[in-house]
Amino acid sequence: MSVAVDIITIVAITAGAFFFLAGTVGLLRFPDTLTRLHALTKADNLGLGLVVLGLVPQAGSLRGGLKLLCVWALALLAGAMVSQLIAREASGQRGDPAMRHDGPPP
Amino acid sequence: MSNPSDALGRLMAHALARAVALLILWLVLAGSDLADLPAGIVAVLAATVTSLRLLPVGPSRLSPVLLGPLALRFLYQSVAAGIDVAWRALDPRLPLRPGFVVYSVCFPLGSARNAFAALTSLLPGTVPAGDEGSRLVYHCLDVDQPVVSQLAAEEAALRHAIRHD
Amino acid sequence: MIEFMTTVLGFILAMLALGLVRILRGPADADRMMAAQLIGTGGIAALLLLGTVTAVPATVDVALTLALLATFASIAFVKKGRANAPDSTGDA
Amino acid sequence: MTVASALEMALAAVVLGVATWTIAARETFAAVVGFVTYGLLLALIWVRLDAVDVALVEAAIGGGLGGVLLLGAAARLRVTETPTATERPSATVRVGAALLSAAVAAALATGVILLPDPAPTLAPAAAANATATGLGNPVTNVLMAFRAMDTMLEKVVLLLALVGVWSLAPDRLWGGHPGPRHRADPLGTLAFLARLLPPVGIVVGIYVFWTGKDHPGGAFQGGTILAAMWLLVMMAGIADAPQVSSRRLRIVLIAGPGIFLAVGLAGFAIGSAFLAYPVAYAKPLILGIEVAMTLTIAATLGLLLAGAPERSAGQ
Repeated sequence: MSVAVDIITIVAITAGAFFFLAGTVGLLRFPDTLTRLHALTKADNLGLGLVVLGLVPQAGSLRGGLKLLCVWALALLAGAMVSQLIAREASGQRGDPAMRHDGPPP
Repeated sequence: MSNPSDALGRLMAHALARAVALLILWLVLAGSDLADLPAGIVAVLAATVTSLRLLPVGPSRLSPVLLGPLALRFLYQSVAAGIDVAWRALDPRLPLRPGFVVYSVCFPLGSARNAFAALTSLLPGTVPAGDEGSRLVYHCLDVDQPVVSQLAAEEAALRHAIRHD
Repeated sequence: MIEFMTTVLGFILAMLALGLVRILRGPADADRMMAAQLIGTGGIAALLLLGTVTAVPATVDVALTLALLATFASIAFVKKGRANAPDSTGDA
Repeated sequence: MTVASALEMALAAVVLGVATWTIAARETFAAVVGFVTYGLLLALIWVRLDAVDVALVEAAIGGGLGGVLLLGAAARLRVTETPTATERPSATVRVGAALLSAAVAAALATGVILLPDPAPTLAPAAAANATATGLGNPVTNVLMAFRAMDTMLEKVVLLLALVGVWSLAPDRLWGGHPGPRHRADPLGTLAFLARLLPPVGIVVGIYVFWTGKDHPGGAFQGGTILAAMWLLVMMAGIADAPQVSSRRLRIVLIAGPGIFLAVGLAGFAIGSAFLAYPVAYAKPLILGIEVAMTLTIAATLGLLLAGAPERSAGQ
């Protein structure tokens, strides 16, 4: 039982570390501010989620595990809001019309 | 809805639902020791009153029954988003076609639309980057993706979970 | 398990350090602002791992505080951008 | 070399790197971002040093309110920054500054080297009397019982700082609303966050205060979180900062140090000296003081960040 739990922890935390790696590589390689924002928020949020998932079985109690999930939920909310605020600031609400692709009316 | 006692009943129901959610948060943080409960009650009361003042009870709300599937859906999407950005970052050819996509959203300005924007910021390759009247401007990592149809599907899912009293 | 978590913790810190180099170089202010976001998310992961490794459960409270307040620097940044504009009623 | 010590060195290297970058950055805004990052990383170091109470303060102030304050200052300085960047101080000034910095660094280094080994400490005495107050967190014991005078005076200092900020207001605006009236789209992203987050923040803030009696946490950390939530609502334009002449506000501002002082004076009558708690009532008295201090700290920090009065009533 405890071995199976440890394997879950190791797999999840390793996967989390991989997404932190991907986020940083994206940050270094992506060409402009807005694309870098994608790399940062999407990859790192998933990385944090997987690290939390790996730590939950090690928390020792149901409450400890739920507390970890609370931290992740708050971080996810913060990420969703901050990425929008920074994106709106960086794009200056303009956007190049030539690059726009209008959707059909609903 | 015109009946004042109905309105009061709805207010009480909303207040109770928020208080229960905040109480659960307190119990997760502080534990269920009886000695801690007085502080917890003060905290939950203060937070509930603040919540009702900041976000007054509106005519619509998220259905608690459908909240679970909705949360699972967006959890799945945020995993897909992480994988999507990871392979784009690690691929030597750097497959990006960044650009803006304008999406006409049906939700009126307000909480529902903000929730939609927040949830779609977790989708693979999109982040809301501005408003144009009734339309949201999305910045996309790859404009060749079927972004608009994907957003429409998410909008339908969120609409499905909103109940009008 | 402790050794494993310590190694991952070091790896995540290395990733944060690398990411910081990119962000602190800019060029745009928004690029720099992402440093707070990077340290927010990565720092929370590092704190949670560190708390487990050193067996200090109260570390979760530090991570919780960080998650709650991680938005503030970015909010101040966005507000600042608007405060200089003649019409500050924009969406911010 | 073990994995753990390699990790500590890596952490120290990253923090030193960010610190150097912050000092070297020529642009105020870039330096502020560096400093915020530095503060967040420092929280990790405090946890590693087993000082979780300090880590909580660092996370709340360094990651939260400090960043808001410094970014605001950087935004104001930006107008004057371009002209100052082109100015070049004279050689005398530069050499003088270098000598002064080197002298301060040398004095600090000498002080550290001259410290007796082992350092003089009251930690064993504090630990031996840890059960006297009925509180489980040794840091709270030291702050509220063994060094209560310092803690009380710290709150008075905060209050004095606020009076200092207020005194920057022009005479005709004295008593008005602090700072600019923030405006934001009431249906926008920031307003949405400012409607969702504060209830959660209030529960977390009160929890951090309450848990401080037995675990890391306390009035300052909890009060900072509450102040941040108040500030968020103000920055989103949902609520205005109150007039500084408001009586209710002023009562909250003096509640913490006032009750602290009252309990301290009562020590002459019911205890053995100023600020000596009767042992039987130590815990409820300390908790009562801490409740008042949490509110005072939240109000003081929120108003410190809101700034000097800039608008008269109704503006």
